[in-house]
Amino acid sequence: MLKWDELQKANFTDSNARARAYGLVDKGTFTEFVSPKDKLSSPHLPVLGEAIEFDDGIVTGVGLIGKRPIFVVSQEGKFIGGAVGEVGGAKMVKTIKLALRAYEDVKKEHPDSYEDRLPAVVISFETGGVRLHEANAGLLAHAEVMDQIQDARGKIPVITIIGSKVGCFGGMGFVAAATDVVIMSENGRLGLTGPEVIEQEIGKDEFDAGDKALVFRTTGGKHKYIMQDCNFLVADKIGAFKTQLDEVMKIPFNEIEGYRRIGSLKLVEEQLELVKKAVEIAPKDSKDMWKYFGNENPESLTNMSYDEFMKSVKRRERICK
Amino acid sequence: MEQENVKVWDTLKRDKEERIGQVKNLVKEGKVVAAKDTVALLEGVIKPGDKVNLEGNNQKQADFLADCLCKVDPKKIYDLHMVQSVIALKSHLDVFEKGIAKKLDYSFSGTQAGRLAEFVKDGKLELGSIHTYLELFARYYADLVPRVALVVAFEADKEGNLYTGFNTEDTPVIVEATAFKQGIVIAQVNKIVDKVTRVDIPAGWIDFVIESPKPFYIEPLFTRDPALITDTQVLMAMMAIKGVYGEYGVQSLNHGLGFFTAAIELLLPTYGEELGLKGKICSYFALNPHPTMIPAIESGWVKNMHCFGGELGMEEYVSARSDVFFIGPDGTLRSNRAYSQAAGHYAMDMFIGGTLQIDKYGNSSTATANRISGFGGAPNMGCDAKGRRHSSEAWLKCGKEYGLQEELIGNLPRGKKLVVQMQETFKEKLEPTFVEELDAWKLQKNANLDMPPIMIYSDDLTHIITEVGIAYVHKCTDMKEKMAAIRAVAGYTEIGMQADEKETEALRKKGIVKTPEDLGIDVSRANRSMLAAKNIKELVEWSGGLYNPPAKFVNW
Amino acid sequence: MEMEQTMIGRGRDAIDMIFDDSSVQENEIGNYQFDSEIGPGAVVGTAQLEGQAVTFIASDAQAINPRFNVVYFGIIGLEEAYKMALSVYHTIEADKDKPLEQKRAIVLIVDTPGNGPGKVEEIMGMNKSTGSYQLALAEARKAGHPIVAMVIGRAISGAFLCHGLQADHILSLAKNFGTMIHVMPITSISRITKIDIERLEELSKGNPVFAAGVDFFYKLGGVEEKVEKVEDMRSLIKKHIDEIRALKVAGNFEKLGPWGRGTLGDERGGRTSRKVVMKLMDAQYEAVAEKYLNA
Amino acid sequence: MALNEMKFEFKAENPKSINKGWSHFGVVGSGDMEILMEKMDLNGSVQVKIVTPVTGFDNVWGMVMEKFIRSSNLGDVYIEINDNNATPVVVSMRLRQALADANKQEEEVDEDA
Repeated sequence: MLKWDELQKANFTDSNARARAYGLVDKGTFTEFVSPKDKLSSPHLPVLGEAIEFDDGIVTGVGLIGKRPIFVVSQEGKFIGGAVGEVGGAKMVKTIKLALRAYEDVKKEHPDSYEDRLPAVVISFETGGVRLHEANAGLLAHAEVMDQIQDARGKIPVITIIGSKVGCFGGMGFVAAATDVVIMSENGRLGLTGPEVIEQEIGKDEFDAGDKALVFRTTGGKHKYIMQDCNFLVADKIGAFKTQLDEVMKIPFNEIEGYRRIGSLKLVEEQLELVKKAVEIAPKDSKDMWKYFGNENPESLTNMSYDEFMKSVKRRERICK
Repeated sequence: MEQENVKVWDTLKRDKEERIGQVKNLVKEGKVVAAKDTVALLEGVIKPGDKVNLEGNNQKQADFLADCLCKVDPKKIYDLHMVQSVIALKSHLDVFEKGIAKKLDYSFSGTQAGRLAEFVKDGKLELGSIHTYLELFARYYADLVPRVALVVAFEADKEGNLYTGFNTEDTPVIVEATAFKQGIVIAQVNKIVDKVTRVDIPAGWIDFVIESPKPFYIEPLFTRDPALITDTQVLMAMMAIKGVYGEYGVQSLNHGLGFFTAAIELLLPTYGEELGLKGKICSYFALNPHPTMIPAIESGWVKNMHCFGGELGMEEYVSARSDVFFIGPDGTLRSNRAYSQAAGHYAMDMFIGGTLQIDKYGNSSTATANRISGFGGAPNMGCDAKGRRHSSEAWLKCGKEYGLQEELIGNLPRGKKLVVQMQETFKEKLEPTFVEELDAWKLQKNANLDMPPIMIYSDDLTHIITEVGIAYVHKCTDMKEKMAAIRAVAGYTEIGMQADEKETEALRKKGIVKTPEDLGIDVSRANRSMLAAKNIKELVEWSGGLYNPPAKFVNW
Repeated sequence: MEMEQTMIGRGRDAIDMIFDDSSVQENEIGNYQFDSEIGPGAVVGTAQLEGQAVTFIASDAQAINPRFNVVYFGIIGLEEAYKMALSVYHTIEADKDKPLEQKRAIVLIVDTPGNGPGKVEEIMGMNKSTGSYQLALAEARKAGHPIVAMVIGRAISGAFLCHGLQADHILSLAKNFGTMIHVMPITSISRITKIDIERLEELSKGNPVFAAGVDFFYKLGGVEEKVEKVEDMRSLIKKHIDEIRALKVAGNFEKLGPWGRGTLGDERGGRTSRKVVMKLMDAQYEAVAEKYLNA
Repeated sequence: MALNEMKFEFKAENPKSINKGWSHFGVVGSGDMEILMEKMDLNGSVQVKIVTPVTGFDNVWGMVMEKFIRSSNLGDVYIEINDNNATPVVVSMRLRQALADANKQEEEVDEDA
């Protein structure tokens, strides 16, 4: 693997899950849990003749940002599309659980200064959701992750990172939406139903899954940023995500709830207003929404460089703040 | 003496007039026919047994006319002999299924190749010959003159002047053959305008124009996403640049489509620059406007690039680089497949491209057992041009090294084109590249062809590049030595495992086989970080925003 | 085993079968009155179960949503999921000052084939709407409301995740009712894994993790109890509500919900790797905790 | 249907182990593999375990591994590989990269990500 300083300059998309995990926390601070050395691969894949990986496609561990323990989950899209099975799912669940344990421990050991040492969870998603080869176990694990995210509410921040080729879909799309802060790059995609399935459901004329520009307009980072479904948009570098994480760590914890999009009655009411807007506007394409939110020339947004985009983009006004 | 014996010398002309007379009522103004009347028009001007050309290649397609031809009444029109560059669309075979057409002479088939093989097998289609593009074009002027040509253009005016512009491609060669032999030419165009951007085909050669309901289909066939280039491909590209391009000083060349040549293109501004090869190699190309050429062009490598056809998304970029490309007074590219193929055959010192299989003798083929994919233009480029009489450094050097030269022509100096095949020893899913017998033989049996379809014959091939090394096979003095050289670079395939270590050592000493180490290439440097652009977005950045990638490549 | 009459598509019938006669007040929870136009595919409201108020949430397979055409046959759409989330939040609101013993139960009647798979849905963020419902259920569960999911028909993949899998306990009609619990039918798994269906069925006998069906989920701890007769739904739901309430009053929240089902899956021998992984992570955390807690 | 498991043992002429106690490299993507190297007293030899869905290439694996171990003079290392259809060239390349990683100095490791 590259050295930490080189990792910061590496493209997030081109990097693997482990490199991302190391690079998202401070230099030299990452300790991996259930690493390849432990050889806890999936017991379910071999009988189906499917290749295994020692880490089951999910890198978990703890690092630091400043004094704060950062519990990291980093999914590997190259291994069976990042799909979540029993082992990988358990690693995700337990990582959040350990962060909550650390929260209690920090409070106990540093009763006066625990806020400076408040743990956080960072999940780098690269997955289509449930792994079909062990679908039932994968599905149950998804529910457990969601349960842990609710447990973390009001205690520690849970931060989503999406900047990978596979994006974040299926059951993990729910999970990402349910976290406190979402950071994406324009190469990341977040949604529920993958493009191929939408094409199958509503027809190629309505939605051509091969039209990547359309696919990215519908679920990509820029769109999610405009819709306020993603809080921060960053460049496709591990260092860019890291820098943004450092900034998020500076947000006082009592303000973190303000970054959420769902998770309370008020937020659901805000989202329902947005759905009413959707009925009113009846968007044929994401660009209709971009225009509605004040982007006069939505066409031009797609090919804009990151800097240009950030300068000129208009986003949905949040009702709850 | 007797009136009745006067020979009539203009039957074709009279026949054309008669056919056109039958559809007079369909013509609105000038030569314009409404899209809804197209089927009636075709039924009026086509007769059973006609040779019909349906324009289309691996880029643009006369798709609307192809669809309409499928809708003609098979009771009125049948037994057509289709003469066309490609079988690319479903409709191209539907005309056979419906009994409208019977015989086919063509050059290349992509996605329809499997269905085509079935049709041949089931007797639904009588296969004439599979050609290279140039051969087929040549036959349009000999025994395969189209009676009716159905062509495609961007614009027409009411009089029938056509603007084919960026995607001129096969149109001139088809129209000229048809129109001057009293055939009928029908053009579908995206738009009928008052004044065409540029006259690519003069109105006098066109009989009818139709504004199609949708713009014609274009396949962005030559776009390769740099994000998909592997480390191995980078290694082999480095080997090619140092061991072939640099070694021979190749100035004029054609690249096949594929990730190997895309990797080479993206290494020119990095590795090529580092080797000090700028200006010494890669100045002249017969090549479609590959997006992966943008960094090399921007870095000042290329003097001249003539294009077979267009490439979707490259329009603006090409227009803005008229020093490099062939641009009309209107400011847009004119491509022309026939001329570019001629340049590829005669004016290029090298052809380099990937392949599917290479046999133990060095013949290569892209054929699989159940797909009749044909040839396209590669063999025109991938063969020694025997009629070539001008010389160049690379051509002469390769000829000088040619192990059979003396055997064939005695003590005369003569050059040889570099014909290079690049492939990993195993492809995805561990399919071996080197085989005892090509699948082309199976296809020959399955489809009852006269001979196995070979893309490049061993006697034209000069170099094989694999991850193991480069075999300079032209240097071999007999087949025995050539087979040993092939084995030496065939890795762990069945063929490669027959290599004898000592024999390989001897070939390395003679310079017939060179490994990356022999070439002085640091293998640990062979990774994606060497690429001048690592994804499509970076190509857009290199182009200063002039390249507009097709939607299917926009992953942001 | 004889095939019983299926309950698929009969969410409203189930409501009538389960709750006290004429106790069902649709679109009313606490003081909140729902707009009956919004989310017609979701049926929510208040009913009595043996004299106690409960919130019910179900899908109406007969309803279509005139604004979102992906909603039919019980599919959960954008409006439906938010409506379901609202019903949970208003349940929490209604009992917010009550002690654990009196927090009303929430009964999920599960028969849904999926979440809305459309273009507008993705543009607006369908993942948020069903995600919000899951979070609401998790919040209500942790606040002390007993939540029982009763699978009467289809509990498919992501739709089951949001409408079912956040419950304290999950009950399911047995497989002879045609009940479907799965991520994908075995035919699709066969297509994707390129393994024959016969072989997959053979393999599923020894390993419940991939095959479709109630029994496999039962073995994995994904279903607490199977219900053999329709008439038993009412009493078993009541029984589970009481059990859940007792556990919550006693502070045994960890025995319930997704986490509790994890333990159950291990006990039933269906999910044994989960525990191994978690135990190792505990040990590995303990070995380095000092360094991270006192950085 | 189950995965194919292979075991090899080779001994180089002047065997030398790796610097790190253990080292991991690679991702089991399609056409790719991961390598775990563990320092172990094996009397100078190298033991290799390979797990892959691919069958029919066991002898090729043997040859590639033997060539790698002999040319790198590796010894006293236990190597485990999880493979998913990597071609021989990818296997050789990954082995070289893995070895380079495994031979980084321990102090370098601390610095290292």
